[in-house]
Amino acid sequence: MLSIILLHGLLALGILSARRFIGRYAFPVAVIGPLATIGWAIWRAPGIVDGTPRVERLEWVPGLDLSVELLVDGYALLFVALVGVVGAAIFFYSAAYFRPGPRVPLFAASMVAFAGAMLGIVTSDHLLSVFIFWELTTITSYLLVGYDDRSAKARSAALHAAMVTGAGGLAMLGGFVLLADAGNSWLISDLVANPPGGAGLAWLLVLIGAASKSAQAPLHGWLPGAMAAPTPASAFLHSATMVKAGVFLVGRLSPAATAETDWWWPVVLTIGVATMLVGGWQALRQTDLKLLLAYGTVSQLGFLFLLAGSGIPALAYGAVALVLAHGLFKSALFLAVGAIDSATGTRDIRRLEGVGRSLPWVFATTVTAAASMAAVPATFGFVAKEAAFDGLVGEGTGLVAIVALASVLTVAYTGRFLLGAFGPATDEPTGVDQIGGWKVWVPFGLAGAGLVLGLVPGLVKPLVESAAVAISGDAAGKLVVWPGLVPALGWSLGSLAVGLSLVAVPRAVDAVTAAVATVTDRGPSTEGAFRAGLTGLLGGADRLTATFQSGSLPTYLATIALAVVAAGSIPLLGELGGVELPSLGPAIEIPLALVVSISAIGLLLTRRRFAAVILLGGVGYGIAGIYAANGGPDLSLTQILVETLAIALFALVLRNLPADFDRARASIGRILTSVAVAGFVFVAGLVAVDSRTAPSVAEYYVEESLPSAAGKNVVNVILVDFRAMDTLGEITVLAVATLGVAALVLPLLRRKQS
Amino acid sequence: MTVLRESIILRRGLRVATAPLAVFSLYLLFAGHNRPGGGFAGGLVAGVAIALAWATEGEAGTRRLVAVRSTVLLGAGLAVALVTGFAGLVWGGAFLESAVWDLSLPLFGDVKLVSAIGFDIGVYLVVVGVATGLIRSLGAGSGEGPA
Amino acid sequence: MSITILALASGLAGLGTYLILQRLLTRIIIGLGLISHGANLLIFYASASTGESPLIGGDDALADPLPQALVLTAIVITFAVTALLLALALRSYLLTGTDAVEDDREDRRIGGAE
Amino acid sequence: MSWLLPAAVAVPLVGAALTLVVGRRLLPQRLIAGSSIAFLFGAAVTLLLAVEEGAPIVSQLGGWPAPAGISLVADRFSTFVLATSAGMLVAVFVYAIAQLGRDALDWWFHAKYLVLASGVALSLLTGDLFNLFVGFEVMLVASYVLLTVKTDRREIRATISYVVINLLASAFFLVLIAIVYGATGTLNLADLAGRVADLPTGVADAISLLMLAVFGIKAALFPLFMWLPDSYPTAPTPVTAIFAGLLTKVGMAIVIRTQTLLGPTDGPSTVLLWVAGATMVVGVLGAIAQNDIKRILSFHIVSQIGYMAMGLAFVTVAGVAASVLFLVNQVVVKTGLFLIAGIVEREQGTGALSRSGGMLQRRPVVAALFAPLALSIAGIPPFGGFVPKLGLVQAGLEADQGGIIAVSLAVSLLTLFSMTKIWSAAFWGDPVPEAGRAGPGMIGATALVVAAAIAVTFVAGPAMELSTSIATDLLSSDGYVSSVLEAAP
Repeated sequence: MLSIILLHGLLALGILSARRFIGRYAFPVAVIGPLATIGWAIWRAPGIVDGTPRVERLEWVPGLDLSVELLVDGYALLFVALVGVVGAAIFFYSAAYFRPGPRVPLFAASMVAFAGAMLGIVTSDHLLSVFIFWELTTITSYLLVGYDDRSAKARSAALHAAMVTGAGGLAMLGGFVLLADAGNSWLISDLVANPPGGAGLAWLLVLIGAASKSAQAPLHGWLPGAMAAPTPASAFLHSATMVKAGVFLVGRLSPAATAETDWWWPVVLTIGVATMLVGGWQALRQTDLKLLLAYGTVSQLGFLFLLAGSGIPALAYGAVALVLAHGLFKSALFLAVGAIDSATGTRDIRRLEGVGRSLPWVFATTVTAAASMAAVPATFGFVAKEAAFDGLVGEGTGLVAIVALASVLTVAYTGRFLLGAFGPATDEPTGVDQIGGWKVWVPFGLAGAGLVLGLVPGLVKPLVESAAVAISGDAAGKLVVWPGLVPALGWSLGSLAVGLSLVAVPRAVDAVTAAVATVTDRGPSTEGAFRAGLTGLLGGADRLTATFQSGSLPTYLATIALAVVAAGSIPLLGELGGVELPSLGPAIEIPLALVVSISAIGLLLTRRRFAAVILLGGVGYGIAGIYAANGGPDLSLTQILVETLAIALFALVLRNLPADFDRARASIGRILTSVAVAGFVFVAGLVAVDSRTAPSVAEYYVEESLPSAAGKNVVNVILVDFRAMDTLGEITVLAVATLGVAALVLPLLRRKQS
Repeated sequence: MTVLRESIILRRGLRVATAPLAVFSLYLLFAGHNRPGGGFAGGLVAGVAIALAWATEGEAGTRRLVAVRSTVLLGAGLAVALVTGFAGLVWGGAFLESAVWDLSLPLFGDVKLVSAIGFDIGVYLVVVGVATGLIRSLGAGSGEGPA
Repeated sequence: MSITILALASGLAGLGTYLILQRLLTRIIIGLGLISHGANLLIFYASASTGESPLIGGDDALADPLPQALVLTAIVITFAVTALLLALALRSYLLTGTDAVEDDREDRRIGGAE
Repeated sequence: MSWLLPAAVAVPLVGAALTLVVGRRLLPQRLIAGSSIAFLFGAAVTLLLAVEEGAPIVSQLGGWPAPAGISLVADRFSTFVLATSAGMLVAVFVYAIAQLGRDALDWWFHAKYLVLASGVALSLLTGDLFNLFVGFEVMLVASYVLLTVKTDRREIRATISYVVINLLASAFFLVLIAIVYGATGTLNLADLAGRVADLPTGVADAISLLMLAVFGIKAALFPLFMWLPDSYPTAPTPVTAIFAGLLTKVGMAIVIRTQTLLGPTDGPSTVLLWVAGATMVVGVLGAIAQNDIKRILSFHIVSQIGYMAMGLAFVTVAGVAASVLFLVNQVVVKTGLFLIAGIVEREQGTGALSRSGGMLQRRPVVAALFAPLALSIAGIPPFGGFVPKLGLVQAGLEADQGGIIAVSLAVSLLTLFSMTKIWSAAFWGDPVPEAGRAGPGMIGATALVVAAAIAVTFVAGPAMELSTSIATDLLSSDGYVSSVLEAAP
């Protein structure tokens, strides 16, 4: 399996790098991936269905227990088959759907990369490899939703999808890490076999992640937006496969989660039911065929989430069967809508008319697939739903009733879909162009498969059963064409009948939905909530940034000064007790210190730039005197010379500047900051020197200067020998600063002169 | 600045002063190892001389004292210091390791020659280059140098 | 070392801080100079011994040579960077006609001031 | 082998000196500079390979024994960071040659760039506190002149702020040196590690906290970061790229070195945890508020530094290991992102997102270069940035620090948001008129960096192993201390 996943990656890279030459062969090349997947599945299926999972492993970062570990059991195989079959179908379809253009290779590459990532998710046993592939599907989905990148709507929808599923993914990562920590293993198989206790937060985070990816309410808003993607992408990612990743994951984990928590099942149930009803209800209001299908998907995902997340074998069985059924009919319907769209130029049910007459095969496809969606007997949709209802009946009437209500909505929006696509137009109708080829036959094939399986479900029975066994240990259900007169049949036929009666009165339904909508639309919508969240984030970011990043140099300097002072002073103040004050130095220090102090205070007060320079000199020469008075002749000499040269430079610069400068007004903040810095320096010196414990390394210099370095001036020997590296750095600084000065002012001064 | 250039006597006087300053700067360079001084101090004294030369004669004055581009001095000084450093690596075993030679010279008698003086010469050259470069750059465009 | 030196170091650092916390670059340069003087004096104050100039030969106790060497290096580095800052002040003045350091435009735009 | 340490520092300086001597001739300057940088890279890689399995290599400069003489220390940490940085110096050099052309001469670009490289090497290798000050100054003075030289009237304010703030930081560094020398009588970091233990707690704490603050300014930790996003975007791209990739990371490397060597090692550091969280959050929100690519990326520098502080704050092997790998990965990724920002700017004539668009269509190759880096910085697997982030999360769990984990994951999402913002505005949408074209040199150099970033994915296992042994070294500093103090002069 690893090699198949890798093949997808290589195909994606190959298509991208050959994008100039590949032209219309992008999809024919890409389809190698799904075909290989199908081949692999057929080759490996017998062993896996018999109960011998295939295990593969690729070490990545052993130090973090990070590796890719695959385990293909029956459950994984079912998804692998789905990805392979639907993927191959859609790639063939895409070859006809897109006119060759410069950006088609990017689409093909993203699709094939996505297919690889999806295979990774469903075959991973290691939690971190699930996460790796999970994030890759988020990224490819982002690229595909935003494919029509000149449309602001598409870009924004891509962002919405990426943010919601990305946030969910990170929550899930947190959950995974906690889960692995609690269960002492990263392998799903281990965690399911020995569910860790006390990991409530972990389960919750994982659930959030799964719900976000599978568009569960209230996080479902991104999915309808994602319909901005080209139709093949919508069919593949946002209906048949990627959105099932969350369902897949809860299916894997729910037996363990329900064993260890008592809230999991009620929460999953609530989420699933809410999603079913919201999705079904919204689907009834759409006028865009694709959006109608998208909300239908939301509704179906709620149902699947509920079944898979229950941890109940009978429901899990139904979930597995429905995943397959939904994958087939929903992709067929999306592709059919794509065909209608390219034949008529619209997907608006108010403007479509005569499509059935002009495109009989598309009509046949659509009706067949829609029948499967509405669970009309003799379709695989019916078979699967029957299996699900059969399980639900065992869980109580209330539950079945709610699901049946959702099924009524399903039938109703299916009817709306068919009438809308093929019934009379209410608005100005469009013409219909003839189309043919893959665009027609691929959805036909998918819909036909649903019909065949509806009549001969035994074809996939081993697959479905081994999948159910893999997650719940039991194939607690059956896959039959006609279940006989059981309660489940009553529920499903009943909901079909009620749904059909709603279809018969479309005006009444519209009136009701419109009436209710006037109330519900006033409430928050998920899209609106996302927009509001985004606006809040941007506004908050602006405000916070404006606070810290004021752009004002004095503020920055004061912040830095105070931070340093705080870091140093707080611990030092504790050591201040018992510190001895040093003595007064040589007498000559006092007048020198006075010169320095008076000059420095003068610097604060003066308004003449040249006076400031002279005063700065006073400070420097005074300090030089202090160095000299304390046994530092070299230091003193250097200070005097540097000061002299500095004054010369100041003078050279200031002759270009105005002679006076304004005195800034004193502010409390400035005074306090200055006092804090002064106090810090004083305390730091006092405490540091007082706490000296060990002798200085300088003793070595004094001892070795003459014998080893042949120099009597220890300071100079330090500079050119003991610590010559400092000096080397120092002259480098000098040289570079000189280069910098020349580059900064020479061109400007020369220009000024001429 | 202008004052200095306009007063001829002062100008002459200062111009005369540059020569002894230059000599003093060399003395500081070579005395540094045993007495106060060294490459820095020496170079800085030369720098003061260059500043005086600029004040009295403008750019031409600095060119009288330092004939080359300041960048060449900077590069050469750095190179000399680095070569001393690498020489230590080659002969002594460690980068910047210095060697001491006992020499008896005809005029000075027995002298300990320390290779670190090479390093100090590098320092000196850089400092002179810095003073020259800074004064020439910041002094450029004044347009009032004597003819 | 004497308390005079410590007090001077502290005072110069404080006065320098006062000078850098405003907008004229010339004053900021002067302020930075004062702070550097303060820091240098503090290193000098941290000498491990006091006494005569550290020239080998006499019998007296010698002053700690290491802080002297450090300060000497620091003085020269500060000089170099001050020269650079002066050149920047000049460039700033030649380009904009003032040497005041105003707030960053982009930051002000985000803050809603422009 | 120990001769390679001073040579790594000095050869770029020799190169700088020679470029000054040969004067305004482009080809000789390029050859000198190119070979010096290549030498630095070679030396760094050789040292890394040499110390990977064994003890640190120490060079006592001038042949004087530690702690009197200055020690240069190549251990696994310093060489890992140095080798990565040197690789970036090579790539950016190629880019700079392509972008600057003859402008490089007026600018003495080669000499300044070499000095910057030398300063980076010295700062990373030195084992002496005052020499570290000098190393920083060498690096900084080169950065000042590289940053300011082309400034016009709009930009000069920001660059002045940069210089002034760093000068204040340098002055505080001197104060720190005074305190350290006053209290311990030594400047050698290894010697210091032993002597700090004998100090009163308050003084020892003050020293480690001051080091955090002083080096935190260079590393752009909260609340000391504000200078960075204002100043970095103003420089020409190669300069900004090298600043972004290297300078803050060198600062952070010194923070990691000094905090593990001298800071408290008993349990997580609360101060650092708060600093880390605030740095991440304020940085990423700052990025979200921006409209200019380079400004966005500059704020991300800050935000990502927060992650490195996070791992360090745990004071565990797992945490520090993740921080080290994070740092090294960021060196590569940030350099690359800024190089791409430069290409986008050249092609569109602006870095403002509101006036960008259509790069994907016009220059798909640039999009292909951007995407892996954007995903890496957002921590999306399998790109390199994911591995250290996962390491941080695991280390946080081990240290029982759930709060910071939640913050770090949320910031990851916001980082992804910010990257999609760049992608959506600059690469998607209607193309804006072409303002110029990035040549093969610029693209090629960027591709090298991107290739290195992608390579992180493939070597993540060994890299994490190396980071873990680095973290072990850092936290039990005996090996470092004894190899420095016992090194033969």
